[in-house]
Amino acid sequence: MKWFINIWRTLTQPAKYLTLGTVSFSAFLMGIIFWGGFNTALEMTNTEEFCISCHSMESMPYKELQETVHWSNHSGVRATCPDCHVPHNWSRKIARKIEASHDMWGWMLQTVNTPEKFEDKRLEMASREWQRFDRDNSLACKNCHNYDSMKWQDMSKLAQKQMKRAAAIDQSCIDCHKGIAHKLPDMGTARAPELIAQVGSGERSLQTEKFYFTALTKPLFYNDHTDVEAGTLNIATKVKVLEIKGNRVKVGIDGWRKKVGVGRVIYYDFGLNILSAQLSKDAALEEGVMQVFEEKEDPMTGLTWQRVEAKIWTEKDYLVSDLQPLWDYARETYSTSCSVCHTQPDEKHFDANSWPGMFQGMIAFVNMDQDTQALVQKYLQTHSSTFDKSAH
Amino acid sequence: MNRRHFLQGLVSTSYVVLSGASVLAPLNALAASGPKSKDGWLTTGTHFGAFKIKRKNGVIDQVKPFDLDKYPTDMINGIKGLVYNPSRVRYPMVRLDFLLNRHKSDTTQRGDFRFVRVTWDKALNLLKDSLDEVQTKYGPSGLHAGQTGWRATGQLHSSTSHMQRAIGMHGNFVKKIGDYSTGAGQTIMPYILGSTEVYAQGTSWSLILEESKTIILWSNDPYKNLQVGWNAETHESFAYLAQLKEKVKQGKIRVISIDPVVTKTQKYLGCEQLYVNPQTDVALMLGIAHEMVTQGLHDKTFIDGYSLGFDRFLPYLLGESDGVAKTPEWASQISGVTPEIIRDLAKVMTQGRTQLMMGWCIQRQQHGEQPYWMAAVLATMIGQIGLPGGGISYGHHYSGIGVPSSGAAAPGAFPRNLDEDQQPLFDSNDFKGASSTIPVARWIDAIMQPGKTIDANGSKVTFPDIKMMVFSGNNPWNHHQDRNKMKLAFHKLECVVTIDINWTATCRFSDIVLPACTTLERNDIDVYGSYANRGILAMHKMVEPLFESLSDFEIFTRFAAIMGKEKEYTRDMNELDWLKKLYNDCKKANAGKFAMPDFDTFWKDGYVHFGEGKPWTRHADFREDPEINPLGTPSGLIEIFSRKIAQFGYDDCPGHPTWMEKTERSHGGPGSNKFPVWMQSCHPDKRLHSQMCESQEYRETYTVQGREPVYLSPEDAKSRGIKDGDIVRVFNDRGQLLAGAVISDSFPKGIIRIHEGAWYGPVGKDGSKEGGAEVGALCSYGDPNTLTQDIGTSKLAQACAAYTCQVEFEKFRGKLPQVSSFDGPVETLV
Amino acid sequence: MTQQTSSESAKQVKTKELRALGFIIFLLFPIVTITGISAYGFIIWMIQAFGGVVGH
Amino acid sequence: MENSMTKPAISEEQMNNTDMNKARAMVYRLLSSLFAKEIDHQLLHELTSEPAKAFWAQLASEPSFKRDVDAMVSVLESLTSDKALMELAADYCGLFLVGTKHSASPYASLYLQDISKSAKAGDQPLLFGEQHQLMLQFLKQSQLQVQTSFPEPADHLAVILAYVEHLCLSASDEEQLSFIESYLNSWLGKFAAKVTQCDSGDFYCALARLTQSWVNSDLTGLTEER
Repeated sequence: MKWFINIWRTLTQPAKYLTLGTVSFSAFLMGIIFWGGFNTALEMTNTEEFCISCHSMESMPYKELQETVHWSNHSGVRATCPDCHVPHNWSRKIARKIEASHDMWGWMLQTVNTPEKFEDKRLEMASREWQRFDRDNSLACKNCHNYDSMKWQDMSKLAQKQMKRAAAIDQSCIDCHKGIAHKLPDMGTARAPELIAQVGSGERSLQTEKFYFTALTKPLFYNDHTDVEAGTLNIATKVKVLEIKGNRVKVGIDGWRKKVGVGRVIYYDFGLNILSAQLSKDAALEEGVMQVFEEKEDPMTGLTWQRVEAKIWTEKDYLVSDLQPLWDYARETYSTSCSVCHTQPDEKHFDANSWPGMFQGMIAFVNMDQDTQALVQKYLQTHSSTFDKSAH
Repeated sequence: MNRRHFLQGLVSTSYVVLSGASVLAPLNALAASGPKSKDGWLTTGTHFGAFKIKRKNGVIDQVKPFDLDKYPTDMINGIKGLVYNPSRVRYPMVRLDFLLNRHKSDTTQRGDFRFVRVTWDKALNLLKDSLDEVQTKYGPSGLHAGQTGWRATGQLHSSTSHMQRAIGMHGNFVKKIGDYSTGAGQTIMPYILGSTEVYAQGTSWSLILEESKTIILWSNDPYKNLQVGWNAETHESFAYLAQLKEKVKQGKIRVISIDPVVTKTQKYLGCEQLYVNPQTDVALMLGIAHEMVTQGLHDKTFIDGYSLGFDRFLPYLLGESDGVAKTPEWASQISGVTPEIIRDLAKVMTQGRTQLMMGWCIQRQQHGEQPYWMAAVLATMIGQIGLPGGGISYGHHYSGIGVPSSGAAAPGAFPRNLDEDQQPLFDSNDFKGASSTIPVARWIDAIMQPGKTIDANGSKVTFPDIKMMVFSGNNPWNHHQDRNKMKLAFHKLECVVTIDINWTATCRFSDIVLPACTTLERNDIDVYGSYANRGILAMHKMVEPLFESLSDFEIFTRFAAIMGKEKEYTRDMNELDWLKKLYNDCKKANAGKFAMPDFDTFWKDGYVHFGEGKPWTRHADFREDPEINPLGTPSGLIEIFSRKIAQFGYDDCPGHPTWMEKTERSHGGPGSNKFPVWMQSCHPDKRLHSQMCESQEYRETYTVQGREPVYLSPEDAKSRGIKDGDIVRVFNDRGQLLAGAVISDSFPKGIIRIHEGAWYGPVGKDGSKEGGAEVGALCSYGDPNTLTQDIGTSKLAQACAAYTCQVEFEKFRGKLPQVSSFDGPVETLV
Repeated sequence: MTQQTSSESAKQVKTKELRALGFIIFLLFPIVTITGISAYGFIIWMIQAFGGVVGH
Repeated sequence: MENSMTKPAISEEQMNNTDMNKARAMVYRLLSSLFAKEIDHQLLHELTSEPAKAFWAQLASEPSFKRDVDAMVSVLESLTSDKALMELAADYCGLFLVGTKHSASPYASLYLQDISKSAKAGDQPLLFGEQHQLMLQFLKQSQLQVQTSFPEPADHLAVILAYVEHLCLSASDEEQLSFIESYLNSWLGKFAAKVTQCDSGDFYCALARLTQSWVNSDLTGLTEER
């Protein structure tokens, strides 16, 4: 303690013998040396060698990177670990360095030193990085990739469409390009990933009294809080938003239904088996859910149909304002998946009520998840000879 | 002048043979053209089965079944013959007259004229010039490249996809709808049960074996037809057939084969046969239905809850509408089945769980839609649709339907269509008022009567004026009907191009023939286990393509290069890139559900196994809740009476199943006085359609004096003085053929069978002349489609009706012509 | 601390001052700046972790 | 084939054996190239050039060759138009490039398989069979292989003739004799008969007969030398 007081006393008095020159010059000199040393040390931790000095980093993510376009490509530009994982902006870089203490902690406790442990943690580690990319709008990617300097005409037509839409809102790259540098973790049963990637996961803000279209098959609920399901809302169905509460919306679905059994299946229009929604038995009978209007007999089947309007709740997500991207995705999928064994029939070859029979008969041959299957069938029905009378 | 002096004189002429280096070259270290020397067992797959093959210094040596295939077919012995048979197309060939005169060549000599070898570059430019000419002169309606066939297995090298993508990059063309196997069935069934049914996965065999008390095999021979499959076949259904055989022996399950002929399945199972007159099955079914109604055996609750229109079918059944009650007595006169048996059948079918299994032959006849429709009505009246081991199936004899599928995703394929942003060179879509898509079996009618309008499936089809055809991976001169009518049509075509492995009859009737290589000469990837989707198979290249044959991928990459669209065609990827893409896309689609190793490990192991699937019952979800799981019919229910079909107003396809007389029918039917015998040309036992007929040694195991066997009854043989092994001339007013007589008591009087797929080998009218362009030429080998009728099943499906065919036959006298099917173009020794 | 004990010689004071200078140059100031920067980094990190998405 | 040649006077001793073998090799090479592919403009021009005419004349001076050589030369001279050339190419293609029963496929394996197997009517063994393997061994011993631009099995007549040409310049008389006897002359007769039966033109049957008579005369020549 005495030694400290001694130092303190010396510091707080003007120097007796050391000239102002030596003190300031040596301080200045040491400042430079310190700052140089500090930054070199800092930069040393920003090198690939440092990152892969840990075995777990070298054996997996580094090897996976070598398979990707960031490792070797026709222009010979290689991205190493720091390029993406260490922010270039100084203050963020320091923050990241402190955050790295968590990595040191993991290294000490050997949380991911074996492949099995790494795999278990892969989704968690990846999600943390994705969150960081979301937070700074994929700044790491935009250091090298820039929307303004992209040559649209070099891209495929599909890519052009999506990229221009992304460029318009300066979208964060990681929204779609997950798994571009390292193996994409197994995200469990993510539903129709390509469909969502192309069509998006729905409008950010919904307005009441406006019409939207479902981008996925969605569950229906009795009210804005219960988890008891009251049926399903089919993909590509037109709904009108009536009320918004929390992350649920009350929607109006109008259509027709067959007077068969409980009549809980709502179709797009009279006499057309194009599915809009299917309510559960008791939801269809519940007071105030389903409103019934005029009736008509369908000459093709002899069944009577009723016009109906249903008002019921569903979640806020996966409601889009434009239907065309859904039809584009469906046409593209139909053209590639359904031409493997023979030329796929033209959309106009069958009418709306024949398509389900033909399509169901062929399902065994294609790999389509439930949502894509429902979307392609609805696309074929709504572009069938019932709607498009031009000769083919 | 002695030898020494003579030779010395030759040297003094200082003549040196310069042109064309000697055919020999110094042996360079690496055997450039020879394949890799590693001679281990390598996996590959064909429609006949998945195999393992061993090479011995560059040549395929032994073939053994894939270890997961417990019931390999003996067609495995024909595999080597497929590759090394002498009738391989070795070089690009062009018909000489076409090469000289192009589109003004003398087309009446097609089929027996002279070919000339050309280089690949010359042949492909010739193809492009012909396409240019047709597109400019006639537009897309002049070109038909829509035919498809069974090609070879393999998702990358699917020959028809390659052809249609490349030709599609040049210009649009006429396409087809439907196919020859199930044309009528796949068109009618969506109106009745809401799905094509014929290609849909069926109730799992394990459930049928547990639950069914009676199984009805209606004109169905699974034991014969399951030998081949759409993908690399591993014959898993045979394990279940073996269990069924055991159950039949123990009397636990009663199997009835309703068929005019004793089938291979019936002999294997040792079950009973119910003989029915050919083409009269609908009458028999109506008799059974009538008995059910009069005895009240039908399931009224099921009919009311799950079907529509039974009330509008009853008047016809009971005779109120047309004055003819379809009683068992009425049915017996037509079908030849006694009324007692008909009544007994009505009881048997409605007691205990009954599984109806329909074959495909029965719908490949005139009015072929009716037996499928009436069978669905019978199943509805029995009321067991949707129960395990009950209801009706239309495909348990095809590609392993009934073996539960693993649920894994299968690999995609090389794209058949143009990529989204690509435009063809000739972008016109003006089909000059004609239809751009025609029913597949009406292409010869279209060539003969362009501009004619016919009814088809509720719409009108106007025949395009077709001037050029391109065939790849299919053999219309095998699967189409009425050869002599085809010859007349082919006279009207200006240019015919065929890409094939061997000199099929289609090649011989073409102008340009391009040699493709077999599955064993290229790398590919395929599913094995067909519907069971049991796993993915690496199809290794065993040997380099023989002679100057190329893979279809290579052929059409070069063709695209002529149009300057090579990158567009291949998406800038070679064969290996494509294999990796298809594999990795599939790996991604299966991520999380089925683990798949990386490509190189897969390629070394040879296959990835997905494992078993869960048993499943067809239509179970519909039976459980018809409202939530409606069928694909207009009403969502089973339509016994279809208002939609009734509204079409077709005389040959009314609104409910109907018995209608055929243009030709045996056993007292029309035309049976002049040509009494019915000819059945079903799928062959020792081939896949026409594939493997060229495999020489294997063909020897079943031919009679080198010709296709014709199976006939002892009585018919005796009455015509024919002994077993004689050569027989089978004829009618459409054509004539020679075949080898095989007397078998499986065949009743008045019925003969010649398997389709026998290669057409015409040898002039009196058999004297080689070559066969002559209309009415005798077929020297025995192709049944020389005799069949080229008519549509009805205005609804316009499908193939090969089974409506009456013939007569006699012992062949006179000089026996040589078989000319298997040697490429035979020149007319004029 | 008003006056220096006269007993220390000028040299002692000089060495003391030199030692103090050495101390601050090699020890004190580097540690202070490093902790300062780390604290600054930590604050930024916390702001970002809880402050939600920047500029989205 | 009765040989009309008689023993010469002593003056020919100086002409050593190499000249004779060179001549024989020339003939084998010519025959091989005529069987290897169709006659195109370049080959035609060569075959009708002055040295070639002299060569044909010299060949025709041997009485047993005369008829065939004259027939071939007259056909060569008649090939004035493109169409004629293509007609001859069509003859070649009909004979050698397609199936086997109605044409004369130039593969030893088709004519050499053992009698028992060929008993069944119309039986034809597979291509690339044992004869092909055998020829591959022979070629390997002599450090040779089939040109990649000639993708035919190794038991093709053109390959066998080219190999004999190689033997003329490198192997002893006995070796040549045994090879020609067992791998060429053993099936040349059947092949020539098939060509004569199937050829609708005259050139190739003349060529086949010429080859047959040349090989016979060569064999007798070789046996006399020993």
